[in-house]
Amino acid sequence: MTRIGVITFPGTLDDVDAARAVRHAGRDGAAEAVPLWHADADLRGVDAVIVPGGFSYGDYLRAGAIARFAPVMGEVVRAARQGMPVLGICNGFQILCESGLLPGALLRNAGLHFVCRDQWLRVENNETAWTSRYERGAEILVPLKNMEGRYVADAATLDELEGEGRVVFRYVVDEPEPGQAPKRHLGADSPNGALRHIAGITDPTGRIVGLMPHPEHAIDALTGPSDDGLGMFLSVLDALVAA
Amino acid sequence: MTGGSKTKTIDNDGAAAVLVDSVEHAAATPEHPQPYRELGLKDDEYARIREILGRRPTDAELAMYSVMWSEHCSYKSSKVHLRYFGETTTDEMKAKMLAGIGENAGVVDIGDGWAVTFKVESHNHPSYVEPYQGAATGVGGIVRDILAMGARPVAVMDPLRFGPADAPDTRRVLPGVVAGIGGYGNCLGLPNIGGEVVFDASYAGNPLVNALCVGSMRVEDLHLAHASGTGNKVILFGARTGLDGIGGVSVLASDTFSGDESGTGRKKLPSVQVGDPFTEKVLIECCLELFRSGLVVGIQDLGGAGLSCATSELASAGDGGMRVELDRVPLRAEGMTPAEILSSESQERMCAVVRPEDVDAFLRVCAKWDVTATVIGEVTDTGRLEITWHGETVVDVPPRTVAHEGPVYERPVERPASQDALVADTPDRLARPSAPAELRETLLRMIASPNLCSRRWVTDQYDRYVRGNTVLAQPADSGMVRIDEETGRGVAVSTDCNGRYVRLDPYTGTQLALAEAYRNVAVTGATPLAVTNCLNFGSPEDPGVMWQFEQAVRGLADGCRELGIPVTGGNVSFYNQTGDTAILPTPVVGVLGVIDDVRRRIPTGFGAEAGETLLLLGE
Amino acid sequence: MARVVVDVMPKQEILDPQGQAVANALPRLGFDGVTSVRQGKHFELEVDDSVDDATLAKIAETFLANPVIEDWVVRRVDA
Amino acid sequence: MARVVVDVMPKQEILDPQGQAVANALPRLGFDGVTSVRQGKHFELEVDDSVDDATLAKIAETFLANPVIEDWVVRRVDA
Ligand SMILES: Nc1ncnc2c1ncn2[C@@H]1O[C@H](COP(=O)(O)OP(=O)(O)O)[C@@H](O)[C@H]1O
Repeated sequence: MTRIGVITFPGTLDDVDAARAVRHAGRDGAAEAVPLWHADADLRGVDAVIVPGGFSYGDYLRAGAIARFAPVMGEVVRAARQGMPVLGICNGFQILCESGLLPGALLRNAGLHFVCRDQWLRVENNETAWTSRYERGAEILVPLKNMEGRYVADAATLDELEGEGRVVFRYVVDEPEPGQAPKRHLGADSPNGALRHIAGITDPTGRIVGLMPHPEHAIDALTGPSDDGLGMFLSVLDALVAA
Repeated sequence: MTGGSKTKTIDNDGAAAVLVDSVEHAAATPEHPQPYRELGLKDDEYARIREILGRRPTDAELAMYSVMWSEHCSYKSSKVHLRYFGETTTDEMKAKMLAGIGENAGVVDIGDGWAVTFKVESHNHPSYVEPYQGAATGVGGIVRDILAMGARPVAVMDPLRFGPADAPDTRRVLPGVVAGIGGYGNCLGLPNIGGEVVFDASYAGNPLVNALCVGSMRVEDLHLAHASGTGNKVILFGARTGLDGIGGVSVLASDTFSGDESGTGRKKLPSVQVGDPFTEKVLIECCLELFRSGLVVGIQDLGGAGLSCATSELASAGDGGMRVELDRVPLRAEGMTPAEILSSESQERMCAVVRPEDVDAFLRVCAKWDVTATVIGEVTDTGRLEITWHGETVVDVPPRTVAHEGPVYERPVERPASQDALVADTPDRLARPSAPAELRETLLRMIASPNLCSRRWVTDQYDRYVRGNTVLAQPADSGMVRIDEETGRGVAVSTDCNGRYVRLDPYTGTQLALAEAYRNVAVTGATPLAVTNCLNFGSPEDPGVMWQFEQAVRGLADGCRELGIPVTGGNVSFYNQTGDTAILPTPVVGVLGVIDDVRRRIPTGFGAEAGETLLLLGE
Repeated sequence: MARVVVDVMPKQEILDPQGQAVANALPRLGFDGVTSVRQGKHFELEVDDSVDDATLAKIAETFLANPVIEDWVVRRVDA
Repeated sequence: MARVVVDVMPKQEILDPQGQAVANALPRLGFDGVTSVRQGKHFELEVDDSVDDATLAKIAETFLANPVIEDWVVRRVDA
């Protein structure tokens, strides 16, 4: 059985949701969600790690700034460098950037408010450990909810990301022709001012992925806007079984 | 201190010297003048305290009585009316009620061994002074109330009222309030599943910020606030106690009343508190682990009136008394006096009663969550609440006299003479659109009006997805959350109130609020079970306002009896007025319903499939 | 043209959860000897020479800070 | 015991919507002549005398600021 670790820091919120998403993806008993505690420098033998959303340590200094120093993160960085698949969602993405596993940083939304809405994303890269179940160019609908979601990096880094195909998800943003209505209804304007509308990126190996929107909140149309997010969790199970 | 009396100076761990007005000292200085009026006590109330104690109160006792006997804590003007809720609740209505009025929050049995607790509370005035922090700490307070019942908080809602949308002050208040509710609730990981935004000129200097929280638990995990079992320990845990949110009590240490040069002489302390949602989130998880481990005998949150309230309520609900060593309370500021410590409304604190053999395990759980926890006292069999400060007794009172036996007023009630004219002024004299162009214009004006337009600017700032159990949130008529993932059992909640209807006819207007919330719950497919309320009114000293209040309570209670669901709790907020002008009477009514499988919910809207038949029910 | 700095800090008696979070984290990161941290806001303004000190004080008092919970200091610095 | 101030500012090339929001609001409130505003963080630390400048720089560089997006300045002030 595939074991996927889900980290809980003080202030983590979406750990229950990430664990549920793993259970949904592994319905037939193929996967188990393993709780990991911030203070333990121990990954409990898991095959992959999810750093979930929330407000670790209140996000008081900078989102992710304090969590990156937690004992468990030392192990995550070590394992990631050896090829373990790691997914950072929202606060998890911020933590992966702060800890240097992914380039760039996430700043306060350009609108200065917390934004919670259903957001269309375009899958730009389906060759990562977490996105193989999607078709390239597919558009998926998942919740976005954060205060610090504006992805920034210097121009050289952005060009490198683009050049190597490491932008995994982009916000679908319609910039309508004057006098024309935007094509899509939900989240058609830029939700946070992210540079080049970047919603998620990967490291050069395609095994470490971070994104701001919440695929774990889109696994069942009963409690989310769609079940489009489930593909990410199914993808990693495929990747681990194939390995 | 004036009057040539001697006070003892005690060194507080090497910090600034603090003057301590002990019980002994109070007994010896009966004539010592006390600033009870500045603390909001009337002459006869002060006289009653002296009678209860057989001496003058100490500074610390005076601080306790004054906050606990305030309108906010003692319900002194509303008590006689609120009794009507109890009188009209039949046994049949009580069948599913596990805890009702008088507890921190009402609890109902929703079946399959699940219980749900819910309550609304106001944080109106603080939100006007400091919109962000006022609203944030409003959410924090109601969440702790729910937690103290033994439940996991699972959702919040926020009925809001503001002045005109285009008024400059609304531009200050509204964004701050919304950001504060979002900032706190989002960080706690509680989905916001609904609320209201209403604009009316009467709320211009007095916005209403009501916050509702829903919690769930297994029936057997219900915790009630009581301190029983002599020898059990009292543990204060969570944030440290500081000088913020002390408000009026600072007069006890003000220049005027500590004429002694060495007095701390604090001038003006901020009555605003700053919330720390991260600390609260950790406190929630810590409490839930303590409950699960069976380490809690009784528990109480610290809200308004801080330790004064928690200690006196825990003690009077128990079977004995309580002794507290106040100098053990972890402080954030230097040189705090006992009165200040007892009155501080510092947020994110809880107080638990724990068996002596469980104390170590309790402290271990707190340490795991990095939550500061301190044994501050124990349950006694004396029937008295005794509080010491470095060995000196500064409080020695019968706890019930503080917590429950405060003054009760029968305020004058009078239907205002102007009411007839108001009612006679019907909409009949308004011009009606008739031509299509007029209709079109009216419709456009209506959908663009602040009271009817989209609420997305507000609701987009609230996380409605967290915890993955939200089945309905905006723009649905009720919020709905799944409680049991296996069976799909869940609850729906709606809050409503149209203050203009209530102003016209408080009795029927309140029934309309109840009926609307009831319908909003029913249309989702849930069965209404219980009612909570937040009664926002003007000054109780105005007989016209008291009439509105009395009528509203009667209307709500009679309506509930008619519908067969009980009022399980609520909150009264008086003095909502600007100058002499009261707000529209605003009894916000919340109805909670149960649905045995949320997959069978009925979403809002129609037209999903072609060929649907549209039926109109009712007249 | 002048450069003006405004520092806005939570009042001493007011809880400062942000500063506290930093203070608590430092020893865990191996930095000892920091006994207290308070966190506030730092504004850098470019202002015309026509803007006098009284106006700057008013901007700080009524807008950049909330005097109910915060203190502020205005300082002109050399550009 | 020493008092140390650390100011952390968004790098020049990084968009600062908070500062911009302040700059845009000022004329509406009747304050003219403020041509630019940038907003950052201000930390006040109390540190033991054992904490040297190199350590302070490290605290700022590795923790209080994120050098990808922010610049920082450390200053000792008289207590
Ligand atoms: N302050 C608020 N917080 C959260 N949700 C809100 C708030 N105000 C309105 N809503 C939600 O927005 C939706 C539309 O609100 P409203 O226009 O008041 O609806 P209605 O008039 O049908 O009651 C509802 O789902 C309501 O719960």
